[in-house]
Amino acid sequence: MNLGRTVAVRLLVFAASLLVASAAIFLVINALPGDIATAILGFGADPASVAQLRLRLGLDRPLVVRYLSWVGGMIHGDLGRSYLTNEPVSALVAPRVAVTAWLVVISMLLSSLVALPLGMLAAVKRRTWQGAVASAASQVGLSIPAFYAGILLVVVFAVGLHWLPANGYTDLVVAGTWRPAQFLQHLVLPVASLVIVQASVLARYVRSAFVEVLNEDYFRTARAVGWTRWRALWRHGVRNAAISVVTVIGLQLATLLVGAIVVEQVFRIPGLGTALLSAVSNRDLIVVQGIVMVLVFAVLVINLLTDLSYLLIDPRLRGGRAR
Amino acid sequence: MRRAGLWTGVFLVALVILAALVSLVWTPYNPLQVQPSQTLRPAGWPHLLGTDGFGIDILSRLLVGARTTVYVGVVAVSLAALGGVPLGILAGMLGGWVSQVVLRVTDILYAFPALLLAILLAAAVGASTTTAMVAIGIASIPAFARVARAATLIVMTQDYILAARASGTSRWTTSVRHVLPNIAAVLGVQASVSFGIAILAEAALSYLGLATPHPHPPWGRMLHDAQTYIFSAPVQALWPGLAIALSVLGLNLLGDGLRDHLDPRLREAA
Amino acid sequence: MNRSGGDGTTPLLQVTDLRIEFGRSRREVVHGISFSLEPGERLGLIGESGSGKTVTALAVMGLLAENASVTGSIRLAGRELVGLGDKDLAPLRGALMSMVFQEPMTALDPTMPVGRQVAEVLLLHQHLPRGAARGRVVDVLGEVGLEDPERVADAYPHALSGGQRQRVVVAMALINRPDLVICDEPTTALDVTVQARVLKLLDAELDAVGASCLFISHDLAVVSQLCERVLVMLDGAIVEQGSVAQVFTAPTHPYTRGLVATARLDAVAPGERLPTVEDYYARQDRT
Amino acid sequence: MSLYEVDHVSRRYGRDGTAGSVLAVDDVSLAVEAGQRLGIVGESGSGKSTLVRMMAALDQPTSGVIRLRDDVVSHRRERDLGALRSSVQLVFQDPRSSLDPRMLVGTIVTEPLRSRLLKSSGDVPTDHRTRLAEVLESVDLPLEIADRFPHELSGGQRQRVAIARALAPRPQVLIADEPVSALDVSVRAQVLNLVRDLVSAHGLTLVMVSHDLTVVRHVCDTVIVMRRGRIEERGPSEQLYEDPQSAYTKELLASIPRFRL
Repeated sequence: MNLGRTVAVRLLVFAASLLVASAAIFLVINALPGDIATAILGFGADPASVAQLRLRLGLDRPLVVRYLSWVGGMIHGDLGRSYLTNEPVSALVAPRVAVTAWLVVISMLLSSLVALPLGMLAAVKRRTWQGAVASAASQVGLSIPAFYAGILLVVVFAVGLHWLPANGYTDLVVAGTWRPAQFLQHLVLPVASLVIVQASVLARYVRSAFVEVLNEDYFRTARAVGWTRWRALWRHGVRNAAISVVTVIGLQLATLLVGAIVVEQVFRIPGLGTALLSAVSNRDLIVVQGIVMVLVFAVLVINLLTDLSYLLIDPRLRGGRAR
Repeated sequence: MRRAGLWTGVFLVALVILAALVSLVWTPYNPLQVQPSQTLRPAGWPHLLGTDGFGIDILSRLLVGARTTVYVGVVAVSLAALGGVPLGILAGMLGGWVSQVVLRVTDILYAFPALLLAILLAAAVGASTTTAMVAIGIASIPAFARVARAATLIVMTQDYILAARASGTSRWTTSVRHVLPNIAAVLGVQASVSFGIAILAEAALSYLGLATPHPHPPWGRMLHDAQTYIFSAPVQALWPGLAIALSVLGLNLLGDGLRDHLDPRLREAA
Repeated sequence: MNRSGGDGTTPLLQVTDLRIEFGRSRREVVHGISFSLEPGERLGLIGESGSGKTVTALAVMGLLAENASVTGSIRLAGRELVGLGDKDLAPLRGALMSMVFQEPMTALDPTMPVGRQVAEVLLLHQHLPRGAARGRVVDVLGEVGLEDPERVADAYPHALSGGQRQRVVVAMALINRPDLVICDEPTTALDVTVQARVLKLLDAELDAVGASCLFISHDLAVVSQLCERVLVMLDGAIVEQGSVAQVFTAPTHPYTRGLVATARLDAVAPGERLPTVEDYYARQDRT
Repeated sequence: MSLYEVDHVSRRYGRDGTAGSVLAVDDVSLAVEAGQRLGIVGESGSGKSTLVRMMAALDQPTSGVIRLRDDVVSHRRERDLGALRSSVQLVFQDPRSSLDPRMLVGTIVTEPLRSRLLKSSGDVPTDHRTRLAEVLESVDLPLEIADRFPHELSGGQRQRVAIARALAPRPQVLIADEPVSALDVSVRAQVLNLVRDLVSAHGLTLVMVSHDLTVVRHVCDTVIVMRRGRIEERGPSEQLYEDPQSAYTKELLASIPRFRL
């Protein structure tokens, strides 16, 4: 099982998972009871126009054919056309991907930067009051819903102190000019509300990963040969703990994406979440299908990357003998 | 210090359940009765926590809101446990390709957090508390499956499993008499953590209006309504969010407390 | 003969009334023990699990968990260790005193080649240019009996056998020529043929470095091969001490007599009932 | 016709030829007579545990056949192993792992008696209470111990509970896989004496695996020395101990630390 083969297998599994996920999404939207055309036109609509709409949207074709054409289209970026505006879904989705991507990536980086030291502190000093405070803080952060944190931040910083706008979003580049100030101003509160939750979740995993490392024999050996507790942690602890922390970062991304969808509503940010929710209320199911597919695709890509990074960090896997 | 965490957890969870039960028989005011003349009154007397935009007593709405929280949490977690645990035990005991299939399926399911699943269901069959519960339940199956599988794998390495087989105990009896009791504590930890996640998901769904048509609006919906008066009466937006956070905190502390009583070997599976 | 410069009268290690308690419940595990170790001398510490022998060793190295409280005195080469912080103890560990642990399979960092882990110990205590360390490491790996030390240096721990890993740990413990080497059941986890070879290696290397040794084991025969003097520990206290010859041929304390009887199976005719510790020493709690 | 026959048995882990594949047992043949006390000695990786687990049908050989009283037991479905399960019982190495921590000692010891497979095939005692009392008494344990959990007992007591469980269904063959190596030195002799007394009292056939030649010498009448999956030497234990033939056995004996006074 050399490295090449392991990577090939992981890619195969990724492709298969993507296919299964797309089938699941398609089936939930199209196979469940309730006819899409009548739903769009409203239940009172006369059967003739309903039938005519079904024809236009191609809903009369068998399920499998429609699924295959959807997947076929997706492979070269065509997510189909909106039932309402007939606008290509990918055109509608593309600009919003960047918005949500900014929110998620910055939040992920910040929560990792906050969680690593917090988690390490909580682990190394677990028997002292600092350790207790650190783990209590992450415990509380874990329990607050992201949108509630958002609202609280708005009440304090926007309504109360007027430091930051309560909602809205400005692109980094608007008509060619760079607008970093406004761009960041609008992102501070949304990112903060996501980071409070994500950093706490991550800190708990970092803490347990480091507590596990602290109890390992090789950590005791490191101290026995002359490293102090903190130096031993940096030289031997971080790489070993990274193995379990990396998987968590992958898993957390799915929840972070979801958090972003909700936070977008609190701050009225025109991201994928907003587009998805309006598509749901307009019952523009092809758009719903497309956006959910994009989100799931993002998560599966990240899981693939975390799996592969596993190989880089843990030599035991590289040696061919998978753990 | 650990003990304190466990008991705070138990206290908070008991408080939420008590609120749900009390609201079945009594609430300070009628939680459905709109009083246009009494809108946005501050906390104090007679409305302990004040009134919301519709003039309804906030405390009463919180009490009945607890009902949905407990109801959705219990149903979703039971659905997830019923779906995930047998799968996890099967994967842990049979190993080989069964184990790999279960792992792959849970990986894919992990890409569908509760909210995404609920959005899909809402789009397909319309939003309701039932679709929310089903979505949260299905989305929590992988967590139970993974924990049950990890704990079962550890139990399967113990010699008492081999000893059972050597004394003629069938595989089915072994799973019920030996595996389940030994992983029960780990599942207990997962249940409380999943309950907390379910509450957060339900709150998000009702905040987004994807789970409301329940007679009494859940806490998430209250938070959504409160947001429209954020500038005029910001304080009343605190209470529903606080109720959500405290119940989730209670469940997480309960989970942590239980995890510390676990047999050290099983602790890393939790 | 060795660098500690002791004039033969002051002991290298002097432990006086050492008392160790754990956690808030103040559970006392070692009840005021005293012993000393001359430079170059080898002292055996025997007892069963729970007797406090490993805890005593970890106390000398200052590697006990934070919730342990240590009272009494531990003087190494004239310096008091009890009460020293991690920062002051760290420079002594791996240079003045070092330790070999029981379980070789988990003693090394799985994500780092073994050569680098040995080099670390060298560079931590001696200022050597990076290049020179590699040569020194390969030499030491050769000295501890590893064939093809170049390949072993580049290998990750999971690619080595238990015996090979324990030799790497011995190399790490001896590379800075410490005055005191503490061995906690160093060969218990090894097969009997590998154990014999590693014990021979330890014996030779301890002489070469001129280090004194605190050797912990439950196996009296192993202790008799490596040590001159021996302490017998039972439930956190020293019940007997003396020269190996005297303690193993004419033990005074009933518990020691029981241990010696069970250890000398060769003195029992085959098929006959085996002697047990109970025949000599009735333990109250655990039968 | 011997009680147990192991006929050219091999066991390979991992597919042949691939990197990780290991030949744990390599073409081993042996026979065990009724009432014999066979010791199997070898270092880790010698295949001794794998061999006895295959004899107890807890693992399947890659090739070769194992028969108990002329009835093939290798590659049989669990349902057809009633005869083997009722007449062959095991004692494992570490009592902390071989007793279910969530079960009372009484339930643990009587578990074999509740097995449908054993009830349908052997003359398994039906009155569990009296049988429980009998076997606990035969391993010098008080009856009250039946209502306690394993973690409340000492290492020695737990291993005696494991032995009681093995005796409960009145087996003919007792397989002990390193029965004392996880115990404290002071308790080892006690358990070894117990095993020896029980085997002779009930006329059992014993197959004992150990890495310690001196332990085997005192309990077993014949010895097999194994190395890397193959039998290096076999013979009466006294003769093998006094006058070993193979170089490996000699090295094993020489490696046993002797007192140097």
